[in-house]
Amino acid sequence: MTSAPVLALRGVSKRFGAVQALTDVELEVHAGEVVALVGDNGAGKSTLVKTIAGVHPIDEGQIEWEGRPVSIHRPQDAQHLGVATVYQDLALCDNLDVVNNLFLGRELKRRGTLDEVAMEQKARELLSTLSIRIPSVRIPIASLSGGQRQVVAIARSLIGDPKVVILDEPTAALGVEQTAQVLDLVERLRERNLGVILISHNMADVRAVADTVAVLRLGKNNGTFPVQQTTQETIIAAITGATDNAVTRRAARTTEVAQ
Amino acid sequence: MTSAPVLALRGVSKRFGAVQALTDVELEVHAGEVVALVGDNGAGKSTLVKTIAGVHPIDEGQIEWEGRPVSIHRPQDAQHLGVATVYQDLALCDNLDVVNNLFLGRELKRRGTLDEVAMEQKARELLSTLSIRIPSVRIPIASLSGGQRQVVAIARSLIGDPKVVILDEPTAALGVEQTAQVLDLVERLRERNLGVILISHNMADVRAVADTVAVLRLGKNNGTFPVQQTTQETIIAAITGATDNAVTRRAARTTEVAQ
Amino acid sequence: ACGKAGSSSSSSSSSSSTAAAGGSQVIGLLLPENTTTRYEQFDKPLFVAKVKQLAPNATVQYANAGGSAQTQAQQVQTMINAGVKVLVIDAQDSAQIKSSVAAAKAKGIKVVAYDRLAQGPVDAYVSFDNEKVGELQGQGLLAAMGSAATPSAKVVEIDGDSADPNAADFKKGFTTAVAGKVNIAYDASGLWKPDVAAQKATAAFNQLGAKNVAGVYSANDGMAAGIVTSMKNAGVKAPIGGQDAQLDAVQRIVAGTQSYTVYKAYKPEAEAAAQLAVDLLNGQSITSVATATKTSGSGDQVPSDLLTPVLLTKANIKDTVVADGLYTVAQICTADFASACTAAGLQ
Amino acid sequence: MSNDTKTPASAPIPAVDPRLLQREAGLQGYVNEFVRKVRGGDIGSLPVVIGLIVIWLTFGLSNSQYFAPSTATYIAYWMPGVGLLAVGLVFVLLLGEIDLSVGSVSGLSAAVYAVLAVTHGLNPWLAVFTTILTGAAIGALHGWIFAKIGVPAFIVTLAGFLVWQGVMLWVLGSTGTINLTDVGLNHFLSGNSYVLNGDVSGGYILAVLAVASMAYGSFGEQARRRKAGVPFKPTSELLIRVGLVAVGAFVAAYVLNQDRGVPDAQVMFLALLIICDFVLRRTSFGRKIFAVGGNIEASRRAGISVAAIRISVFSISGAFAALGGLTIAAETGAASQSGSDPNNLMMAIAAAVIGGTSLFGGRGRVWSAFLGMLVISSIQYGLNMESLNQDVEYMIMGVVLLAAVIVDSLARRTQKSSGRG
Amino acid sequence: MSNDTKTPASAPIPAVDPRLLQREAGLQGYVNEFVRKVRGGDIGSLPVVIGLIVIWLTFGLSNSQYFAPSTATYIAYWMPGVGLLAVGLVFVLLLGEIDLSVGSVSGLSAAVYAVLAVTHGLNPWLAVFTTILTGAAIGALHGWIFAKIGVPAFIVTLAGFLVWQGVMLWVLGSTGTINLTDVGLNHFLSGNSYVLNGDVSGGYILAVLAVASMAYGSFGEQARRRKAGVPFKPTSELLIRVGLVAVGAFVAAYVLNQDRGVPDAQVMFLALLIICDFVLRRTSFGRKIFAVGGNIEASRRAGISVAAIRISVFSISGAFAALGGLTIAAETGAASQSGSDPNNLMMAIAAAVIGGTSLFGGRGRVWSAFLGMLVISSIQYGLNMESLNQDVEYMIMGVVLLAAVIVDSLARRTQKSSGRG
Ligand SMILES: Nc1ncnc2c1ncn2[C@@H]1O[C@H](COP(=O)(O)OP(=O)(O)OP(=O)(O)O)[C@@H](O)[C@H]1O
Ligand SMILES: Nc1ncnc2c1ncn2[C@@H]1O[C@H](COP(=O)(O)OP(=O)(O)OP(=O)(O)O)[C@@H](O)[C@H]1O
Ligand SMILES: O[C@@H]1[C@@H](O)[C@H](O)OC[C@H]1O
Ligand SMILES: [Mg+2]
Ligand SMILES: [Mg+2]
Repeated sequence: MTSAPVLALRGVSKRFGAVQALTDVELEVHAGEVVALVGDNGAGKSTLVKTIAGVHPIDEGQIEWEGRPVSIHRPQDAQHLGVATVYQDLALCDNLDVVNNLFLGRELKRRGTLDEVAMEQKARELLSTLSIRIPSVRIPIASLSGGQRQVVAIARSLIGDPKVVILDEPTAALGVEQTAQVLDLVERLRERNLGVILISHNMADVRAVADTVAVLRLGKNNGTFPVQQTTQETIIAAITGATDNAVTRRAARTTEVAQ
Repeated sequence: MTSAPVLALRGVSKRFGAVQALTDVELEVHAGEVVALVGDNGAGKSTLVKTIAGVHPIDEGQIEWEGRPVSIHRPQDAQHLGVATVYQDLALCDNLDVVNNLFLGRELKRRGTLDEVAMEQKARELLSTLSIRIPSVRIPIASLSGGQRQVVAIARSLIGDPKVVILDEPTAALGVEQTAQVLDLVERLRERNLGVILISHNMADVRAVADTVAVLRLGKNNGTFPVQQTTQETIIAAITGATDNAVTRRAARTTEVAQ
Repeated sequence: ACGKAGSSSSSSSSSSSTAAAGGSQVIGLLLPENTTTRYEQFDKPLFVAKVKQLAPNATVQYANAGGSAQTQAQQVQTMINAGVKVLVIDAQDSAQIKSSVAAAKAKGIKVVAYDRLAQGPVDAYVSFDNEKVGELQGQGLLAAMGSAATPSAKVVEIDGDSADPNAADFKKGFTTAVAGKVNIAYDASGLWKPDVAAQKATAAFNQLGAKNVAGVYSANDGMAAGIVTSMKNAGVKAPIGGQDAQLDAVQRIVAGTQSYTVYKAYKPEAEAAAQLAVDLLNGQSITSVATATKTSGSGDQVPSDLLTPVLLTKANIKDTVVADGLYTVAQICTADFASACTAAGLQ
Repeated sequence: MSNDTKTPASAPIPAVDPRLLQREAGLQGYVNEFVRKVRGGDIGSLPVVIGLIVIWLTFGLSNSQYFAPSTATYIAYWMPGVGLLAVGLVFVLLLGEIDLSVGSVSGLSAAVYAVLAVTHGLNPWLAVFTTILTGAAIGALHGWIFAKIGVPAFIVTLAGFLVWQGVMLWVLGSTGTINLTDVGLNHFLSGNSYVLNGDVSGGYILAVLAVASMAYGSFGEQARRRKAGVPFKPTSELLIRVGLVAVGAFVAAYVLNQDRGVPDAQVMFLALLIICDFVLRRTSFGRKIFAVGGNIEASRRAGISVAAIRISVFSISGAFAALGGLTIAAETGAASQSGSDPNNLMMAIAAAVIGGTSLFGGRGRVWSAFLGMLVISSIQYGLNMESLNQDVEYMIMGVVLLAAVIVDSLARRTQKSSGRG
Repeated sequence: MSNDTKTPASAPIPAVDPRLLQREAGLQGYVNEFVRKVRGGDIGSLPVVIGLIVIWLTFGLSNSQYFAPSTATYIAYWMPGVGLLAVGLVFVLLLGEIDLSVGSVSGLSAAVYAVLAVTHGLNPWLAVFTTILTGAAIGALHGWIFAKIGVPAFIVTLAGFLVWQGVMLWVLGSTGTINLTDVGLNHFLSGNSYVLNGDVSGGYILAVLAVASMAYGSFGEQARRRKAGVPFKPTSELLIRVGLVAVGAFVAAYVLNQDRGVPDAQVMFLALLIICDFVLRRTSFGRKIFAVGGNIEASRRAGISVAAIRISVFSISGAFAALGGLTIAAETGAASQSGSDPNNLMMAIAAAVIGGTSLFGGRGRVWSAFLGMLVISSIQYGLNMESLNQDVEYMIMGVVLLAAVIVDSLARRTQKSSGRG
């Protein structure tokens, strides 16, 4: 990984009113690399993702794309660079149906008008690779289950031809089977030489697919670890900021009971 | 567990337009029992929860409370019986601050007017037992992170004096430490002899705290298992409807690679 | 205990009036609405010009209530604050204005009622007789119908907005004039709005049958514009008239699509009001102008100058609106109406 | 008891979700599905149509005149004016916004047209073009202040309501009411212009065109969907739909032919409705309007320029207000100072909402402008026929308006599912 | 490079979130925090206040008369009428709904009062009571049709707009305008009733009362919060706030005393504002209104009876419309057929919105009715003073109204963060 990272954040800070959500954050993602971004609730992970995706402009610092500084002010800017994002808060239009949400902003056309047939066909294919069962691709998003919505959001990010895919807790609402499919998907993305940023609270998933783990704590970097050489305990300690935490205490207690 | 279940569903069905979301579902929860409700995405878990909580009235079947049939038409009905619910879609008022959301509908009063001071004090205590860090309990819910919102929703259900607590994917958005705290909390609820319905896609969590696992598949019961005597594979097979599924395939593949 | 508010300075009205007018004298003119052309096109400029001529150092403060009695009450108070000496009020609502008139009188301000007789202690009144306007309209219609005016002849009547007290006067005058001579087969309010009037007229024509309509009454010219179009569309060939002598109405009269209008010569009305206002301002007697007396709705006896409205038809266009300088022949005879004008002997 | 351990079923995933209720074959299937839809509150414009029929029957029974063909002519003639304002408003309502300026803009446009074409003798078509452009520009200005400066649309257009009314008075200023000359678009929109000069063939040709193009569209789509292997509507259903439209179209043509034919203004109105419906449902611009109306933030994140959509929608609303103003002026034969009647604004909003467009954005169709105006014109005509006092008229109008929507609301109440947050 | 492994920090959890920016001590701290808030767009009613000052300066510089104390009397006297409609509307807007009927209900109420008290000679206070009850009942009826039948509030109240106008015309019927007798509440609200009969002490007593109760409230709360160990505002900040209010109150009292004192109508208006503010912010009923306005489904799930809240809010709006109608009638001296002026509705909505209440529910304060009316009355008076033609007046009114909100929108734009979905 000596080549320039496809995406790099340099000293990024972001403030909301009286809350300093991010302070001097650094992050690098290379092509073909899966970076897991982990951290406590409210650590600033989603905020970081949104700054990259152009949802919030950054206050200070710089974003570099393939080695060159770029400015990302609007979601379009990020999309044109080749960033596809799955947001934690999904961001779907409740009034539109599944097909329309999938292709929103990137509709397929035929003689200048929407090609509903082609979109519907493509949507069915896409959803079946993620083994989700949705009663009909023509029902409004509002009537889908949490996991079904999540899968639609993930499928959305695969339309188009991104270079970096950002997944903010993509498997949070997913069933076991769908989770497995998404992890497979992440691996396929890596094979296609894309950069992937994966946010997750599930250490097992992180260890299964990530190359690197970046820890955020209270809006600041708190270490970057190669997955292979790092124990789960080290990562959890970096997340919680202490080696003695609810997780270790719980673990200790339950093993005690079991013994 | 020979006493009457505190809550029982008998042949409950629910339809949305052309979608038959639940068909003849049976479920029992006893005092001091943690029932895990599991199933694929879109299996109907949240719909089931909402029927119990009075969000959707049921189309057919019966709900029994402490052995007697009851009718639940509105959320108030369920609350008066003693059901507290954490919804998957959280259901918080974005414009209100954390304290106000916590006490919504159950405000503390002092001489007839709202006792903001007491509520704020209580809110801080409650949130700290769930080890969540929120910049201020006086900022609107809209500006909280996904996990922070989740914790507020969980804390809400603990205000009042419920007999049955229903948690719909409570740890989906939570960090490792907060997840551990919520699992601890579930155990404390069981110790206080409450009935708990826990929905989760995380088999490890389910096995850690549940007594019984009820599986829902395509809106129908697909088996009820005592956790102690059942393997994870059996449960996953019941969820996915097949012993050969993406999870087992993935497991096989990754072990292969590791070897 | 601590003294009356306002007593620290001198009396508020006098202090502000000196501040406002710097010793000069202000007359307030309040007109009621803006959907009828006359007010800002004629009444206001004619009044202002006459005041300038009679009292060069007096100024006129103007306000239009936009059809709201509440706004007009606010405007009266504004003028009282500004220290006017005389108010000339065309009341949006001649009853409701009573308390404003009383408030002005309490400050020693003289009040002239213009066009509509305001209630309360009014000093003088200039107007056309509104019932008389209705009567003229009735006579105009009967004349235009000629032999068709029989007790069974069906007439469609579109009145003004009942929220305007004048509307009742017009209706009353008209009804008196035509009673027993024709059959009012349809009677509804057009709210002073051309589109509403046009729709109601269409409904009436459908209802009665286009061929059976022998005459149409429109309370004013604005509504007549819409009704004339409805008549054309429905194929109703019958006389129609309004009031106000609006330019478009005069043109229609030239073209023959409207039969008459009632010309209320604004110039004498506005100038009489200016004369009264200036006389009151200078503390002079007004008996030479306000020769008559009229009893207002509040029972006050008001010295009045009542002008006579004129029925305007194709025959007397030249002698009325053109002669009075209201419109030039060129204004009336635009390209669309050129040939009709020639036929009517206007050009 | 809760411990009975079933063996998990392990069926292969079926192609169609087994929980999706399919319509059974044959007529019985339709009836069942229909009953299910009505029960579930999923009934489209059915309640409004029922409301409309009730209105017709009520007025017709109280006054047999109401069933005369001239009633149809009246409605067809007076609908387009305010109806066009309503069409523009549907676009704005789809965004979840409101445009209070349409009444004033329509009044101003009539004034601008009159001054250009009559006073200054400009070529009438050029005057029409300039007027509509003015309307669009005014709308774009509203949209810009809303989208770029961030002033709520309600306030921007409330200011517009006042300002353009002032400008209208100023434009009409010296002349007051201006009689329009019967040329150009004005002739086309005013009372003596009927399709094919009122020849009976006119109405039937239009009806045939409508039915044929609808049939072509639906069967064409069915064929393409069948070929692509995605679900399609069965032929029987398409036949029923086309049949219903055919009955409506031919009955309307027949009734209008009994009187004077199809007013050209109505033809223009229908043509614009078809175009707008196409834009909203079949173009990506239309799709974006729905998206922004549904979830602004999601649309923004999907790369849609929310500001551009807002500006264009308000500009469309301005253009329709201008065209509506021209139509109202043509209908009444003159441009006057009362052209910006706020009542027109109210009726236009009411029409859109009665026809089924949501005030909260993201849900609606331009056809609701048509349906709503049909309801309103039907009530208005019924009341106008009775020569009632103003007080009674206001009361009846309000109550009937409410009644027309109550049917709809009652039917939909069952559907008002708790929705997801 | 991305592999540098830092040892994780393991500090204990601090009591206060380290990311929460605290205000530094001293004056500099205030200045810094203020600048930060302005930058972040978190500026409360500051922009509207600035807009107001700009309006005052503009009119004052163009006409020195505008700075006369009588201007203050005018504004204080004419504000309460429409202001009371705006107060009722704030409640409705907080729900995210609209009430188009307030103008008509106010007109009807004036008519009902006039007929009862003047025509039938009922005891004037009993007549007032009956009238307000009528307003509340009408509002409750609107609320019921909206909440229980599910007709959109917009349509229900649009129907109300028409129906109650009709009823008003019918009530006034043959008599038309009815001049009111100067007794009871009518005397209190009309032009010759000033606090303590216009004695200068009146204004100052009110100012002292306001400042003292505010100081008592804020310091009391500070003490209780301090005792409970939850964060509280520092004494310096409270002093600044109380000081600002004191300056405002005493300046207002001084200016009004230069003319005729504080109009009683204004005192009633202020008293009602204080009560409503208390209800909205300090009672669980008020909290529920905000909750329903923020998220209906979440409120329902929290066990709030959404229908009950809706019905009571519309009933409050009806009661305020009735009281507003009585006030307007008292201000103008009569109940007339033009009492239901739709302009009043427009101005009341504009006042609420200009003052900072959102049209989309869940955000606002009753004080916005006050602030907004202050802006509108200030503009209106300024325009009334100039001898303008209607056209110019409409234009200026619209532009100034827009300008007053633009300041606010520009300031808030920075804040309009992308929000979470
Ligand atoms: N729009 C906003 N306004 C104010 N504060 C905000 C806003 N967005 C985020 N924050 C604050 O910034 C902090 C970081 O939030 P963020 O959503 O990035 O956390 P996260 O790491 O994604 O947490 P989680 O794991 O719970 O999703 C939180 O304390 C939150 O309160
Ligand atoms: N309001 C609704 N209208 C129509 N269909 C609905 C509605 N609510 C749920 N459904 C359908 O019912 C089925 C069950 O949804 P539900 O939310 O109960 O699933 P779930 O088991 O909670 O899934 P997940 O694990 O993804 O949360 C889904 O197929 C969904 O599309
Ligand atoms: O001149 C008329 C005026 O007297 C009346 O009050 O309003 C309508 C006008 O046409
Ligand atoms: Mg997050
Ligand atoms: Mg669920």
